[in-house]
Amino acid sequence: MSLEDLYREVIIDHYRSPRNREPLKHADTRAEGVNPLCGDEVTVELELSEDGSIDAISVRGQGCSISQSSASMMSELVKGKSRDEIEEVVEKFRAMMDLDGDATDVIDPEKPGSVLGDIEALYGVRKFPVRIKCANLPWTTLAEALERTN
Amino acid sequence: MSLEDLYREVIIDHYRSPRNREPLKHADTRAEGVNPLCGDEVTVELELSEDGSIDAISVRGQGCSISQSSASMMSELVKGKSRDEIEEVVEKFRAMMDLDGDATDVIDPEKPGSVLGDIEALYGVRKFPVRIKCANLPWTTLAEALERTN
Amino acid sequence: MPSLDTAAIRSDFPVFERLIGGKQIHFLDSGASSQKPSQVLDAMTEFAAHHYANVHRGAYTLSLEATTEFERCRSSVARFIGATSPNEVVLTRGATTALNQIAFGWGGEHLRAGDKILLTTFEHHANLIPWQMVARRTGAQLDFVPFNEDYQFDIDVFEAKLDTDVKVVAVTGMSNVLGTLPPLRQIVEQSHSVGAIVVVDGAQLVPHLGVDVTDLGADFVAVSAHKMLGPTGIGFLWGRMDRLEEMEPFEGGGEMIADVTLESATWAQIPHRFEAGTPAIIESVGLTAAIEYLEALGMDAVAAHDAELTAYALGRLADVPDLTVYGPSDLSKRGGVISFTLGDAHPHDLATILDSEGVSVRAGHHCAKPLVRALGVPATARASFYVYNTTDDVDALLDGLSVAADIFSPSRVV
Amino acid sequence: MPSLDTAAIRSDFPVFERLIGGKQIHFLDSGASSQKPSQVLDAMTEFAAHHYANVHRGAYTLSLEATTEFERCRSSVARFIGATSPNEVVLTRGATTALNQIAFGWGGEHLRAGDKILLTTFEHHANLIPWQMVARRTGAQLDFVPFNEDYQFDIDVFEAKLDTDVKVVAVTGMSNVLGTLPPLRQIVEQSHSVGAIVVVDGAQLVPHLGVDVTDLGADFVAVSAHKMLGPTGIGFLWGRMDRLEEMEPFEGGGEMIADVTLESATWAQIPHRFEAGTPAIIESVGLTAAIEYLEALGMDAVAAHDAELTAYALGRLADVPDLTVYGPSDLSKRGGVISFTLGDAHPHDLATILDSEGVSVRAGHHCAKPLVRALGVPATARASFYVYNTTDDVDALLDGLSVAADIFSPSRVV
Ligand SMILES: Cc1ncc(COP(=O)(O)O)c(C=O)c1O
Ligand SMILES: Cc1ncc(COP(=O)(O)O)c(C=O)c1O
Repeated sequence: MSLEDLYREVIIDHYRSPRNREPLKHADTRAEGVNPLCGDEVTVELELSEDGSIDAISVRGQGCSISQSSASMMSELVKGKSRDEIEEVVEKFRAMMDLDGDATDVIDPEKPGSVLGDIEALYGVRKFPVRIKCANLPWTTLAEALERTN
Repeated sequence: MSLEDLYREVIIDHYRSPRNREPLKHADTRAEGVNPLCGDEVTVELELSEDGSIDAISVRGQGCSISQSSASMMSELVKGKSRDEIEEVVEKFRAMMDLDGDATDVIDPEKPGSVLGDIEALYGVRKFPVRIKCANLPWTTLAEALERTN
Repeated sequence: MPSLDTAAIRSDFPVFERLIGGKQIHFLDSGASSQKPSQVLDAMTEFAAHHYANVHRGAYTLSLEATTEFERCRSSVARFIGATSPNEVVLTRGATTALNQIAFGWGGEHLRAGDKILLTTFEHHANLIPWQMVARRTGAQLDFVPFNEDYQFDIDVFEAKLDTDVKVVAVTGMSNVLGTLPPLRQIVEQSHSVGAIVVVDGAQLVPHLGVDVTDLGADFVAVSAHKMLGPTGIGFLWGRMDRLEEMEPFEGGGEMIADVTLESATWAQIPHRFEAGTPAIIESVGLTAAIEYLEALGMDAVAAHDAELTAYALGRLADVPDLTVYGPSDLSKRGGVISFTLGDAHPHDLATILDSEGVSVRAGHHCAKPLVRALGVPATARASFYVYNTTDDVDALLDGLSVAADIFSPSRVV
Repeated sequence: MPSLDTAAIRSDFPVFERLIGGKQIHFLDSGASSQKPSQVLDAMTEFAAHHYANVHRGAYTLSLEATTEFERCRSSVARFIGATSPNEVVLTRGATTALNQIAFGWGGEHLRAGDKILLTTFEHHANLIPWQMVARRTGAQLDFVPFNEDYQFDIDVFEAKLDTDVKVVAVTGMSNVLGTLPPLRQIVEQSHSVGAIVVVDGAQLVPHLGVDVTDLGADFVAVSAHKMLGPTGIGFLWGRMDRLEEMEPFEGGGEMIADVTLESATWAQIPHRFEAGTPAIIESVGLTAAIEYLEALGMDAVAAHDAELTAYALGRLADVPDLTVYGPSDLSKRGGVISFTLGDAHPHDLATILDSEGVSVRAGHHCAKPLVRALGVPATARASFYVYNTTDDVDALLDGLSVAADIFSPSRVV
């Protein structure tokens, strides 16, 4: 299965059936992100444990399949992770979407999904640079939510 | 003598020694003209007789040799003339400066000065279209002064 | 018989020589900005290469040539829109600046608390935000005419809202989202009967259907060159002379003054008082060439061509399952702009998928957020036509939409 | 050794291929606007022909290419002027619009009755009239620093007038009439010490001497592209980020909003909130090319070349009987602009006579009426230099002046 096909199926699935959408009752932190160029919106809410790991996450928003599936897949990826693990994932995602770098340093195109799971489907977005901001939106919003706890 | 030489001598003469510059004590009408593009200024004052002919004229102003000599030469040309005669002169001058027309219908390049006198020196200005407005400024100001008496 | 010889026209537009990803370009975004024919590009280059200098005040040959060309643009615009004099034409940066000049320069001077500014709910931000700013400054109130159930200008609401408190009616000549053509003539007549001035946002109207401003009888019209085959960086404002006389300059600077002391200044004659600073000189040559190009085609033929393509496209789109078109079904009430959504596919995704099929459409709120919100969607995709488009482009759009439909088909859900 | 290889440079400028009336063009009016190298024209044409679309919001290839080029212009400007971030660069229609944006958008918001705006008596109308308008609106007072007996910025008067009522010091970086270079660094330092912001009109300074805005420490700088080898229709405003944050948008429209309802709007991030409407897209490509051209020459070399020609010209002009030069005699205090009069010959006559000898100079008040009035003349003639000028051009000027001197010589009086 080519990465492009993966892109299509996984993305549409997360777009249609976004995970972790339920608002949190006792969120410790939250942030809202908007992509002013296309109007896409993402809200991230987090419940954190003492040590800073993510106990629960809610992502909601509206926008294209790229931003909304990215939000959904991100929520699955970071839930339950420690602060260090999150930082590692964030860095890998950033590297994967960085057109100045070579994503194959991070992920293995031969074994799609082996490093970051579903969200590697967004690798295909590199072919549409104008949409990279969409893929990144939930991640920058997550970063902002985490920053607010510092 | 070529028209261009005529242009130079007569124009510089009227520029340096403008005629009819004394303000009129009992002007019946006056008008001020400005060329907004270059800032040249001309003031025209007239004393008129009952029948509308020009008994006395004063032209003053500041600006380039074209506008100021045109004013001086115009003042000599119209002084003492009847309303009809002025109209004729104005029309001939207009035709001489009209780039869409052929000035030789009006004046005779073989006999410079034979139709409008000194002011035919301004014929040379046709070669510098941007300066035609300068030559015309005193004339449009005269027209305005006359209009105010109607 | 087709209205335009599109094969000949397309050969004038170098962009169509290009392939992107091996595919021909099906450019369906002229509503945002049009492509440029080589006649326009060549005229600008030749002028800039051999006849360029700053305009006005220059007593030398190049400066005279440049001034002559610049003023020829003004005359060309006047002829193109049927103005009674070139002096009624103010050359601006574009439609946005023209509308700001009108809103601040006329509205800012003449509106008072209690006055009303009547707009539509489907204005482009360029004909909305300046009025919001001016309303805030003057205390005037905004009010809005909505579209009716067929996405047409709701004339009944307009008549109900029009009273003597209304001092300005500012309305688009053609909606850049719905394609709607408000009944301008009637709007002008009724507005004038209550003493309101009429400002027409002609950014879409004039490139596609032309205008005769004298015949229309409006007070102000704003237009951009870049949507009518011309360059960016230039547009124009037409105003009836008596309204221009009531307008204050929006910007101060060179070329717009009669006299200046350290403390104060008096304004130059109209239109120069509204053109502070060095204008878009090279661009004026391009605008003249664009106007001459459109005049050679004939604006009736341009409008007919748009209408033919629109009818063809709407016919084909009607057969696409789950596709919704937002705009008048009455073809006589709309121009060549088609907004649509396809099922639950987000318009940005549609645009990306269509792009990979060579089809350029715009997706988003099209600088008309209140309208798109009123449509109840986060965004629409929009295809818009111009002189170089053909039914081939529409067919490519339909092919692209079927790729998108396939990707977003429910059966693909894992 | 000359600073620039003018022969190579001149071959880049197609205008110099041309003869007017059989004569070579000696273009000495770059102070009004510069000529354009083919690098700039070619970049614009190639872009407009094959990569054009409206910027932002477009999800298709052409639109992405256009947006990338447009933003590359912003980065190029930032690099050229030493801005800390491209976000500090607002692309405008030109210096005039930039100065109006600053005067209305910052001054209109922050000035109060009793505040003072300190200008010089030798500002271009573009840096005078907007402040007059804003003073009228806000009740702030204008005050002026004159030039001293050597036509330099009178620093003593400046220091005497600078007090804590002064909220804005707006000063030209280089006078377009006198060539005067005010001591910007000192002005910035002293103005900041009383809490005033400093607005630099960089229209002449930046094309000829360059600038490092971060190093200079001013608050705002305004520049036009057309005076620095670039196209008309574009220029830029640089502002320090904290000042830009204090500035309100001058125009409303598309692309400058975050959210819009029918009643109100919130602004997009800086710099986009200051760029309403479709920007000068094709022109942005030309500005980038112009910057790259100047960078390849090196701004130090450009400035040195101007200085060499100015010294040469002033030397030769000193020998012309009845000729008066208006501008600093201290060469380190002036740029490559020389204003002069010749006896009682009116400057417009000089310009016409010089033009027939192939020499292009400007004559008039140079959009600085209060200054020219203070000089006690109705107008001046002005020669100004740029990268393509040579001592040949200066020699042609001198030859032309001797023709003029002959025509206006007292002996010719009948
Ligand atoms: C209806 C309408 N009005 C105004 C504008 C603004 O035009 P510009 O961005 O060229 O200033 C546009 C173009 O986007 C438009 O479609
Ligand atoms: C010193 C100075 N400031 C401002 C301007 C205005 O620039 P522009 O006309 O390009 O807006 C000019 C150019 O004429 C100038 O020389």
